[in-house]
Amino acid sequence: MFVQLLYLSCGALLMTAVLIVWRRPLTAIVKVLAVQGMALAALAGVLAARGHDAELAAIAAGVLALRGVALPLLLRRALAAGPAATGQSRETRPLVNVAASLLATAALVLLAYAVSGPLTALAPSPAAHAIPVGIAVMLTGFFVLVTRRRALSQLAGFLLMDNGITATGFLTGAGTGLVVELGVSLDVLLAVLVLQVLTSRMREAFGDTDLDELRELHD
Amino acid sequence: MNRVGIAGGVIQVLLVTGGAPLLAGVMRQVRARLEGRAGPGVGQPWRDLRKLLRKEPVTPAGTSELYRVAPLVLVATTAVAAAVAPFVTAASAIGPAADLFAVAALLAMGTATLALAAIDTGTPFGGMGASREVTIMALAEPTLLVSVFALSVRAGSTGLAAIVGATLHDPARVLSPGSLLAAVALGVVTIAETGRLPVDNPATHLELTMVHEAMTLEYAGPDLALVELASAMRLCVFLGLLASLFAPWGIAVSAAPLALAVGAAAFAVKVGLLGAGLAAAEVFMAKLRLFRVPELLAGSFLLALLAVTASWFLAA
Amino acid sequence: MNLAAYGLSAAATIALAAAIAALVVPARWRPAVSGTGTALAGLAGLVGGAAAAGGQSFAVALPGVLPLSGVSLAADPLSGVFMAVTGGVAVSVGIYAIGYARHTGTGPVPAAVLPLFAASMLGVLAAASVPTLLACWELMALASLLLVLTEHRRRPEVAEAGRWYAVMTHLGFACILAGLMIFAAHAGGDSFAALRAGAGRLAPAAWGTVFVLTLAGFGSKAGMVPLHAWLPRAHPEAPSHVSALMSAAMVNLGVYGIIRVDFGLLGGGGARGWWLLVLALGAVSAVYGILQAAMCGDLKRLLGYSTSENMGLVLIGVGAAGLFAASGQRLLAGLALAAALLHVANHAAFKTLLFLSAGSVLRGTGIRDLDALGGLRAPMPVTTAAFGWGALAASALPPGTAFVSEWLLVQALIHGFPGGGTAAAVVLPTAVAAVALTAGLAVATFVKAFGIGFLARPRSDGAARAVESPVSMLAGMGLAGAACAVLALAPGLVLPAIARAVSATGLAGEPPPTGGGLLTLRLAGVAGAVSPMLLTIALLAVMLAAAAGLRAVPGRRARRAARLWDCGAGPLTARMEYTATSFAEPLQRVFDDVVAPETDIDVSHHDEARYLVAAVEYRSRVPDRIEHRLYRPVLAAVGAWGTAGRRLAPGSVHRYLGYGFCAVTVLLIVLAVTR
Amino acid sequence: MLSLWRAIRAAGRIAEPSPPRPGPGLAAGALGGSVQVRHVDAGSCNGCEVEIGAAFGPVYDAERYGARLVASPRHADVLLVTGVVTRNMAEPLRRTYDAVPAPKRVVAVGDCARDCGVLAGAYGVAGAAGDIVPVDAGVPGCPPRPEAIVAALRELTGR
Repeated sequence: MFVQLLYLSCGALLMTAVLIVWRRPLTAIVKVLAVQGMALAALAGVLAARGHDAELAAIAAGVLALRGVALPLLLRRALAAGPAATGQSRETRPLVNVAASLLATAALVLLAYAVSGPLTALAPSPAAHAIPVGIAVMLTGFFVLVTRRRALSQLAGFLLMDNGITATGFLTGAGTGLVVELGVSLDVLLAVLVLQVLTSRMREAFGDTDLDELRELHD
Repeated sequence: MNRVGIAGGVIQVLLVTGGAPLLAGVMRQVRARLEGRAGPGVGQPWRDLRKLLRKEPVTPAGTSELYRVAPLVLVATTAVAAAVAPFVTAASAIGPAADLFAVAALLAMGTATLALAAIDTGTPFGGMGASREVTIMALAEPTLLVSVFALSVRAGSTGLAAIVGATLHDPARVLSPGSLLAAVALGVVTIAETGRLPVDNPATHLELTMVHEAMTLEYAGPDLALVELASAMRLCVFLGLLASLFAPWGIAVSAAPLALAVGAAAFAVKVGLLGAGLAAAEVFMAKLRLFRVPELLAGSFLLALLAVTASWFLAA
Repeated sequence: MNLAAYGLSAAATIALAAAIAALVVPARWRPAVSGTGTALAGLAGLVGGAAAAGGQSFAVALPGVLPLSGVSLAADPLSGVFMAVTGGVAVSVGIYAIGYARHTGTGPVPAAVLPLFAASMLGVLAAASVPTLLACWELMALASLLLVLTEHRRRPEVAEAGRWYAVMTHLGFACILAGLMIFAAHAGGDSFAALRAGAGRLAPAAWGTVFVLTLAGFGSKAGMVPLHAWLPRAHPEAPSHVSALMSAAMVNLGVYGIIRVDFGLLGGGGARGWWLLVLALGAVSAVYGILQAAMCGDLKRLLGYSTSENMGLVLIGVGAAGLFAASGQRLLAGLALAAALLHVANHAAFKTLLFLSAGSVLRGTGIRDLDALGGLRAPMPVTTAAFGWGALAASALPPGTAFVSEWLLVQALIHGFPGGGTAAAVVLPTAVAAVALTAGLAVATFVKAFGIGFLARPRSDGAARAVESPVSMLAGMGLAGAACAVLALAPGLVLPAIARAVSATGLAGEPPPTGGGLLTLRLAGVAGAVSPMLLTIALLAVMLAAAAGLRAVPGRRARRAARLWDCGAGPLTARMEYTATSFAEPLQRVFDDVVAPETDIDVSHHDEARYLVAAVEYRSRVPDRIEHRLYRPVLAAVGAWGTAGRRLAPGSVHRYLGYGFCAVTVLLIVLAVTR
Repeated sequence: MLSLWRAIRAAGRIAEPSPPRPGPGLAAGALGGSVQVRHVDAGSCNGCEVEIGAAFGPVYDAERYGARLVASPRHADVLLVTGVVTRNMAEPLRRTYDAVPAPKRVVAVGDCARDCGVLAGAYGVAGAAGDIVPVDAGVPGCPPRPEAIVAALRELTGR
C-alpha cells in the first residue's frame, strides 16, 4: 500500500516533468509546477508516515506550503505582471523544438535509469528503486533550463531541477535536513522575487523578456 | 476456441456493429447540449445509415475495383478486431489467433486500404487526405506498440486475454504508475487514430483542414454508409480497448447467459461513458495545426516509454 | 553423397554449362538459354538447400582444386535455409529473365554471368573453409559487378553506380579477408571446424578485432547503415532481374556471414557490448533506410532503401539473439534468431516480387520516376496486382508476409525484457520503438509506391502508353507471389527448418522456438500466439457477409457511373493529382532535422518592375545525408592523397629503381633487427 | 477552461422550442428522417447565406430535425440553391446536381433563386434555379427568415 502510494507520487513527478517540457503556455507550466510541488509533498508525506518520522512530516508540510502553494502563486503574479501583460504568455520558439526536446527527455530518462543502478544497489528498498525518477526529473529540469528562451520558463526548469534533487534526497533516505530544505526553497523564493522585479523593469525598458535580446545590453 | 469464445465473439461483433452508431449519436448529442442546441437525438446516425443504404451507389470515372472493395475491407478489419478483442468475454472467438499487435495491425490495414482508395480517385483532396492520414498513423505506431509493451510487461504476454486476466486477478495493478502512464499514452493514440479533436475535426466542411473526411469525399450511398459505420466501429473498438485494458471489470469469464449479459451491459456502459467524456472534452479544444500533431505524438511516445521503464523499475 | 550434395553439384554443373552455352549460341537463343540455366541451377540449389535444411548435412574436401589449400564444402541446416532462399529467388528470376532480356537485348557476357552469379552465391553458402569462402565471395562480387554494368553503354550513370559498387564491395572484401585471416592465425587452422575449435583461444582484443572487421565486411554487403551507400545506387541502375537477385539473395549472404562467423564460429560469447552494437546498427539501418525510402521518388531506389531497412530488422533480431545468448537466455536467443531467419526468407520473397514487377513497369513504360507514373492498373493489371501483393507483404500488415516475422521479432524483444537487467530495460523498449516506427513508415512508403505509382491516372505519356509484359515475366512474378502467400499464411511450413538452422548455430535454445502446427504460430516457453490463416479467413468471411448484407437491403438502387466530383469547375487534369513528392511532404517536414532536404527557390522578376514576378522556380531533393556527411570528406581526403602521391612518380627510371632498392634494404634491416 | 465551463452553464439551452411538426412532406418516405444538405451559392448577395447560417445555428438548430450540412454533393440528398444563377455558375450547378446520388431534392432559397427576384433580366443572369435544374420546393423571402428555411427542411426530413 505504502509502496503503491510512493510509486504513484513518483509517477506524478515524472508526468508533471514531461508536461512542463510539453506545454507551451506559461500559465499552464505554472499550474503544472504547483501539481508537482504537491506530488513532492505527497512523496515526503508517504515516507514520513511510513517511517513515523516527525521531522520528515514537517518537511513535507513545508514543501507543500512553499512549492505547492507559495511559489506558484508568486510565479503567477510575476506572469500577470510581466509576460502575460505584454502578450508573451507562451514559450514561442525554444532553442530545441518541442518534439525534439520530448525525445531528448526520453533519452535523458533512459540515461537516468542506466546510471542510477549503483545508487539503487546501495540499499535496495522500494524507495531506492524510485531513485531514477528523481534523477530523471533533475536532468529534465536541467534540459529545460538550457533550451528555453523565456526567463520564466527557465525558472520553471530551475524549479524542476530543484524538485528532482529534493526527491532524490528523500528517496535515498538520506533526507535533506530541514535547514537545507528551507534554505534551498528560500533562495528559490528570492530568485522568483528578483525575477519579478527584473521582468517588470525590463518590460518597462524593452517590453519583452526574451533572454536573447538581453545580449544587446552588452553594448 | 471454445463455447465462451464463440458466443462472446459473436456478441461482441453484433454489439460493436449495432452500438457504434449509437455511440456516435451519444457523442454528437453531448456536444449539441454543451453548445446549447437540442441535438438530433441518439438514433440519428442509424437514420443516416438507413437512408444511405437505400441511396444509389456511385462509381466515379476512372476508379478501380480497389475503390469499390475498400469499404468492405475497412468494415471487415474493424469487425475482426472487435471479434478478437476482450470486450464482453476474455476468451477470444478465433482461438489464439490474434494478440494486441494483430489488432493494431488489422486497424492499420483498414486505414491503409482507405488511403489507397482515396488515391485511386485521383482527386487532389483524396491524395491530401491519404497522405495526412498515413503520416499520422506512421507516427502513432511507436506509441501504440510501446504502450502495448508496457501493458504486456505486467502480464508477461501480449495476449489480450492474458493482460485482462492479470488485471482482473490483481486490480491494484491499475493504479501503478506504469499502467497510468500507458493509459494516457493509449488515450492520445486513440484520439490520433480515430481522427478526433485536436488531431482532426470530424465535423469540418473545409477540405483544406480535413484528414479523414477528405478521403471519403467521393463515396456515396451504401459505400459511404460502410465507411461511416466502419469509422464509428473503429472509435468504438479503441474506446473498448481502453476500457477493457484499464477497467476490465464485468468481463464474462464463463459462458453463462447471465455472465455474458452482464459483460455486454458493462461494456456498453463503459464505452458510453468514455465516449461522452471524450465528446465533452472536445468542446474545450481547438484543432491543432497539422505540424503540431507530431509534438502531441512525441509526447505520448515519451509517456509510453516512461510507462515501460516505470513498470520495470517501479514494479509495485 | 546425399540429396543436398547432389543438388549443389547439379547446380554448379548446370550453371557452368549454361554459361558456356550462352557464350556460343546465337543471340536469338541467348536469353532463353541463360534464363533457363539460371532457373534450373536455382531449382537444384533449392532442392539441395531444402534437403540440407531438412537435416541431411554433408562435408567434402577437394584438395588440389584450389592451390595452397583445397576447396572444402559443407552444408548444414543454417546454410541450407539460405541456399533454399537463394535458389528460390534464382528460379523466379531466371524464368523472368527470359522475357526481360529478350526485350532489352543482352550481350553474351551478362547472359553467361547470370547463372554463374547464382552458382557463386550457392558456393559462398557451401564454403566450409576460409579460402573457399573468400574465393566464392570474390567470384560473386565480380559476377554481380559485371551484371550491374550491363547497361553502361546506354546510360552513363550506370558506370558511376558500378564504380561505387566496385569500391565498396572490395573494401568489404578486404575487411572480411583481414578479419578471417586474423581469426585463422589465432585459431591455428582455416577450416570452419578448426576456427570453431580455436575460437576459445582468442584474446578479447583479437576477438573484438575479428568481430568488428567481419561485421563491417559482411554488414556492408547487407546494406547496413552507414556502409549502405552502394546499395541505393547499384540496385536502380542494374537490370531489374539482377536487382532482384542482388537485393533478395545477395544481401542475405551478408547476414549469413554475420550469423555464421560471429555467431557460430566466434561462439557468440564475448562482451554483450558487441551485440548491442549490432542491434543499434540494425535499428539505425531500419529507421534510416525506411525514412529515405519514404522520401524517395524513384521506384527502384525506393526498393533499394527498403532492402537496407529490412536487413536492419534482421540485424536487430541477430543482435538481440546475441544479447540474450550472452546473458544466458538461450530460449529467447533462439526465438530472436528464428525471427531474423524468417524475415530473411520473407524479405527475399516479397523483394523479388517487388523488383520484378518494378522491372515490368520499367519495360512497359520506360519510367522509374513515381511522379511520372500512375494509372497502370488498366494497361498492366497483372503487374499492378503483383506489386500490390508485394507492397502488402512489405508493409507488415496482415495478411502480409512481413507481419509474421516482425511479430516474432517484437515478441522476442518483449519477452527478453524482464530477465535482462538494466541494459535490457533501456535497450529493448527503444528497439521495439524502432521496429514500430519502421513498420509505420513502411506502410506509408508502400501506400505511396503502390497508390501513386499504379493507381489514379497516368501523369506522363510513357505511363499512358504502358503495355503488359510477356508471359514468362509474369510467370516469374507469379512464382514469387505464390512464395509470399505460402510464407504469409502457413509459416508453420518453414519454421521447423528454421528451428533446425537456429540450433545448428549451436547457441540458441535446444527446443524448437516455435510450434503450433501450420495454422497457429505458438511460441514455446513464452506465451504468445497468432494465426495469420485464421485472421485471413475471418476477414474474407466478414467481407462476404457485408457484401451479402448490402445486396439484401430492401429497395437498394443500381450502381451508377458518374464523372469525378471536380467542385463544379472544369475537369480534373493529371497535373492536379498528388505526386510521390507531395505525398511524402508531411513526413519530410516532420523529419526535417533528420533528412535535411535541400530546397532552393528562384524568383525571377520582370525587367520593367521588380515588383512583378515573372516566374518562381522551386527545386527540392532529399540527399542521402549520411553519404554527404561521411563519404564526401573521405573521398576528398583520398583524392588529396592521390594528388600528393603523384609527386613520387616523376617518371625517372632511376627514382623507381631507387624505391625498390630502399624497400629491399629496409626490409633486410628490419629482419636483422627483429631476429 | 473553467471560464468556458461557466459560460456553458450560464447559457444553458439556447435552442427555441420547436414549432409543431408539419404534415407528411416531399421526401419523408425516401429519406426517412435524415437529410444531408449541400448548399450551392449560384450568385447570391450572401443575405440568404447569413439566414442559412442562422437556421443551423444554436437558436433555430435545424440539426435537431435530422438535417446536416455536408462537404460533398456525393454525401448530400438535398441542394440548397441561393441567388440567381449567373452564367458562370449555371454549368457548375448542373454538375453539382449530377453529382448528387438519387433520390435527390432541390430547394430554391430566397426570391432570387425562385424567380430571379429584383435581378430578373439583368446582365449575366442565366435564370432562376428552376431554369437550370428541377426544383422541388422554394422558400420565399428576400432574404427568407430562418424559421421558413427550417420549415422547408422539416418538410424534407418529415420530423
